[in-house]
Amino acid sequence: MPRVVVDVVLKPEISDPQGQAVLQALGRLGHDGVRGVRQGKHFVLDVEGTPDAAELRQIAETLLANPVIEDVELHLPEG
Amino acid sequence: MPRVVVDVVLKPEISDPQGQAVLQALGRLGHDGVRGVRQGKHFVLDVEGTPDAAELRQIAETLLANPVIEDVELHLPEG
Amino acid sequence: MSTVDTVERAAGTPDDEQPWAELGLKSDEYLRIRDILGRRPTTAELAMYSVMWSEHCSYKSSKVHLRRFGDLPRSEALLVGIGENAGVVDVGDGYAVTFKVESHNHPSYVEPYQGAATGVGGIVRDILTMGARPVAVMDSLRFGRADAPDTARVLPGVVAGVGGYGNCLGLPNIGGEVLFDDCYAGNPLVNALCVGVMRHEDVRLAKAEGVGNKVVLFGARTGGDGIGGVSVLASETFEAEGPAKRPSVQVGDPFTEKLLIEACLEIFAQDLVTGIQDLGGAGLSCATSELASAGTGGMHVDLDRVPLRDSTLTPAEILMSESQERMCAIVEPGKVEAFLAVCRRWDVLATVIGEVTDGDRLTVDWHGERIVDVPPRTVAHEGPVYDRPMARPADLDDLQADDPVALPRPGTPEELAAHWLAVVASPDGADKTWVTEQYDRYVRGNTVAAQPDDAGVVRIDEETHRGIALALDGNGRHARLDPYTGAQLNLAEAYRNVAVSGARPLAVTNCLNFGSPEEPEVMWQFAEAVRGLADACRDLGLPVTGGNVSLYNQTGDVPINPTPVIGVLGVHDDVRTRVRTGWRGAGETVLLLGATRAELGGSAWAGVVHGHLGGRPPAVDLAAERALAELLAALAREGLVSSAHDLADGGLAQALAESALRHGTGARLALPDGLDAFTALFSESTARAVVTTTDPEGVRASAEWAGVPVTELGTTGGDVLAVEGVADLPLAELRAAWTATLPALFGTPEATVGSVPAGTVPTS
Amino acid sequence: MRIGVITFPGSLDDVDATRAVRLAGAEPVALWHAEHDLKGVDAVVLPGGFSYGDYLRAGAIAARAPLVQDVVDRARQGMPVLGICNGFQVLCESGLLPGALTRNAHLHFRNRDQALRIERADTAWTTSYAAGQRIVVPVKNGEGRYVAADADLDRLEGEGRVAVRYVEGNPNGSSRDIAGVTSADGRVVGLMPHPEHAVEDLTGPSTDGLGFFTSVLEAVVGA
Ligand SMILES: Nc1ncnc2c1ncn2[C@@H]1O[C@H](COP(=O)(O)OP(=O)(O)O)[C@@H](O)[C@H]1O
Ligand SMILES: [Mg+2]
Repeated sequence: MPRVVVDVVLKPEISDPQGQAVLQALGRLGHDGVRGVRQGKHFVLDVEGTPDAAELRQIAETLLANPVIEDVELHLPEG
Repeated sequence: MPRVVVDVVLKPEISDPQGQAVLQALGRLGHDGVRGVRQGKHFVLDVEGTPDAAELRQIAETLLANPVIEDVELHLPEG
Repeated sequence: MSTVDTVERAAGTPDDEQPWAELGLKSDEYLRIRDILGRRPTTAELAMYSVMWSEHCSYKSSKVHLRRFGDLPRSEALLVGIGENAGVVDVGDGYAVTFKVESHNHPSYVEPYQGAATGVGGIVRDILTMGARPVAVMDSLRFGRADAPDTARVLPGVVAGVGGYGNCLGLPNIGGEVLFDDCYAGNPLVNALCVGVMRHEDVRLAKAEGVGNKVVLFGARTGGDGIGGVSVLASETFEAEGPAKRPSVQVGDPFTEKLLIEACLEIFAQDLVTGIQDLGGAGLSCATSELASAGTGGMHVDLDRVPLRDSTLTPAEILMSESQERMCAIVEPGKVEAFLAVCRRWDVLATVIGEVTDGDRLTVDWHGERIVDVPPRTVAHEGPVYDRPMARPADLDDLQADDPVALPRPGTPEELAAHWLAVVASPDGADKTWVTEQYDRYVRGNTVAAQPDDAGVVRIDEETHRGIALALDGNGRHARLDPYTGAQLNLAEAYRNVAVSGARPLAVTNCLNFGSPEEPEVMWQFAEAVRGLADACRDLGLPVTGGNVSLYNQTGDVPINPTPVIGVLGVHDDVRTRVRTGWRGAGETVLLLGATRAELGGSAWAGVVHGHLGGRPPAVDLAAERALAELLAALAREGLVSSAHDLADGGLAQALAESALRHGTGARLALPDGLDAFTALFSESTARAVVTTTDPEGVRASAEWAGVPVTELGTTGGDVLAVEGVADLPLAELRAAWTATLPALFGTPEATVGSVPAGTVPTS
Repeated sequence: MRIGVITFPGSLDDVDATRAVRLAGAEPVALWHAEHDLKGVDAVVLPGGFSYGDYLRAGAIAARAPLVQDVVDRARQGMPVLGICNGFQVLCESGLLPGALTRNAHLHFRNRDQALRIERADTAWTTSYAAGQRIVVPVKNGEGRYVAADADLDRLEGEGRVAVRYVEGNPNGSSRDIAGVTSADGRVVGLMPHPEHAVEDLTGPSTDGLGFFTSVLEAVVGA
């Protein structure tokens, strides 16, 4: 079945306490090369038939993400 | 600064109530084409200099994911 | 290279157009600013004045009325009164308690989870600022119709947000309210209360004193939160690329706030600050101008030292940012190092951004250029004050004339029982476990009573067993019918709730939720409510220690019902003598304290059964409330009662059901003589409570001495709530009706899987 | 007898755990996550709360704290360790206990008085109880659903490592109603419910929780 991946990320202007906490933990563990961390959600959808891009975009933007604070990236299967 | 993306997904044998919740909500909204949903985490790391693949793999596998229940996918920048 | 609007530039360009109207200022307000400064304000100054002179920060419409609270006779218990972040009362043994309730209504409508969460965060910082350790929170919530689709969006998010933030801070939630009414559709109310405890000598004030003392900003980095409205100032810098988008909602970080609490308490313990202020509405503008204004001298801030989350912020935006989890302290130079060390230990970012100066100006520089130079009092404390026109609502006579006596009443026992179940199972009357089980009520190990008890009770000393009790009440239906009486009824209810626990009521806080003050009818409602509350506080001998005003709560031009939410704080000298709600043992005598009259205006019965709101609210009898409270305290002290529950919404019907369901103990009862069963069950006469006792003669003797009427209703026991001539309700049936309502509306937790859209479920 | 209670940034129930230790008759010792200093304690409690805000995963960041490494080393030598709620999550993340704790099946935080069955009355933390005893203590968590691969669960059951089980309702969807597990040697116990909130009549639903803290007194003396 075709797989559609949707990544939901906080809008850049929204603060991300989770990402901050991970960043600081990395620093304490000596991984100084990492300078920024943002944490989002990763959805994997199994879709029957040919995925309908418009429908999936709507799903992603209205249901998977909270449009007030989050943006989405939709990855449709190639081809 | 180079960006490294790490996706953390639940192992297939671990149940995913968040994904289930999304799937059922989709069904109620009439999006019948979606047959399965799994929810994971999506990390975007800003890394200074050339990312060290081994170090990043270790970060991903030991800190960003809990290997008891989760798998990781590491996406290094191309090039 | 950006050019910023400096004081110098402003002086040289008096005719530059400024977007004062877009910032919400009236033309005379703008002219007054020019007058104060003797020139046009800089962009940064304009931003400061506009936000500090907003209704939210300046109380410009409410101030003339709130004075009534300040005019109340001085209470001996009051250590710090209105005007500070929160009032402080003496609760004995050298302990002081500070408590306050605040609204976060509009943000909770836009983004329910974050709006409610940051509402809790804000009120906790107010309490912390006074020098106290926050020890508990409460939440008073109102939503549109329970079955409205938008309620299904707003309520779960608000509840999760209140819980998410409070739970993560480690503050037990000890009570609150959840009520529904069409008038709150599009305008939910989220009022959060926090209470804190300290020793008398630990009280801190928001004052900048001591020339040369440092101004330290600590906590989260500053981002563009909550400054969407000032985008009109984006033209401030004349850079090629446009400004970044600003978030329209604030995101809370309870973890940072928890660290802030621990760091502050350590800083207080080491005596490292001379003044402290939280950053809430209007952010740094508010904190710096208030600190300077309350102090003796001036203050200087180098704004480029503020740690930013978003490097594109302009100086005006930094001044107005409402980023959460930040505080501002005044620290003697010799103590700065120790202050910063405590912050480091708790991973709290802290930065010296300025100092207290002599003179009387607040000055702010941006990369060496002066962008603000103002007298701080004119920003913080001398804003505009309006005595707005008032008019009694045109529909009030008709509304009051529409008495519920005209409504069809249940005639048969079957109808009475059906109405009883309907009231108990209505969204307002139903079991609130769906909500309260999302809140931690145990953390810190001092919670003596929490939901569903009438009052939250917290032990504050493990050795002396001293404790406090708190209740929050805000019936908007009664206030709609008569705001003066309604506010008094809310006070009376909160007072009674505290009293049934056996506590001695001591002080009052309030959150006044109303529509637009520019509507004369709303302004009248507001003034009446304040007058009613002040008069009742005078009668009961209670000080108002502080509060909050939330105006413009309306959808289109329809205001919400006036909703004064009143909080009462009481003291337990020995919290082990507290009285609990609910019947536990069989064979106890059930007594009704107080007198019942036919009073059904604004009642739950009229609302639930007939969708009716009209008539006059129940009469207020503060002398009777006082007598009842004194009696309840005496009964608790002497250990004469084993349970007590006050009567309010839903009258005796609701109180009996809740008492029986609390521990699954039924009773065999007869209604009082001389009243028809309908009135006895559903009237909402005030100053009443139901108690159980194994010593009815002892209770009668005390009640007689206190002048409180007593009616014996019957005896506890069994698994049926039996009322002679009405019904034998099996508790199982009653419980099923009472507990099913909220899960049916919002999903049983198990079935919630599938009903909560993912975007609304926060990941942490 | 000295029992350490670790405070991490975001620990909340450390005050409660400290009180429980005291009421059980031991001396509570405050331990700080960032120091390699166990202060000579005989046993350690990792309390509940939201260490590091429960960001990333509950307990994940705290499990990397300097002091936790010391606790892991000492536990492997037999020092009794109790992890409550967030402390349990830390112990799983640190590898001292098997399995993982994940988002509740119903996706809500849930606080209620919960009935439990003591399955193992012979661990360092449960000897004050009888095997099979029913107790009631508060449970409160948003990420308390115990999970592990089925084969691992079978093995844990086979080895008798389920220490405490939910009865009369499972509050969070934990696999096989598991509320708490123990290390193979019975010295390390982790559980989601909060025995430290049930140690006084005045404030708890019962005093059933005190047994965890009295048990360890015998365990240390007997060791
Ligand atoms: N309804 C009210 N009753 C009594 N005091 C009030 C009321 N509303 C506001 N206040 C008082 O006015 C002062 C300013 O309130 P506010 O600006 O909300 O404080 P803060 O910014 O610290 O939250 C406080 O002392 C507050 O207690
Ligand atoms: Mg304040």
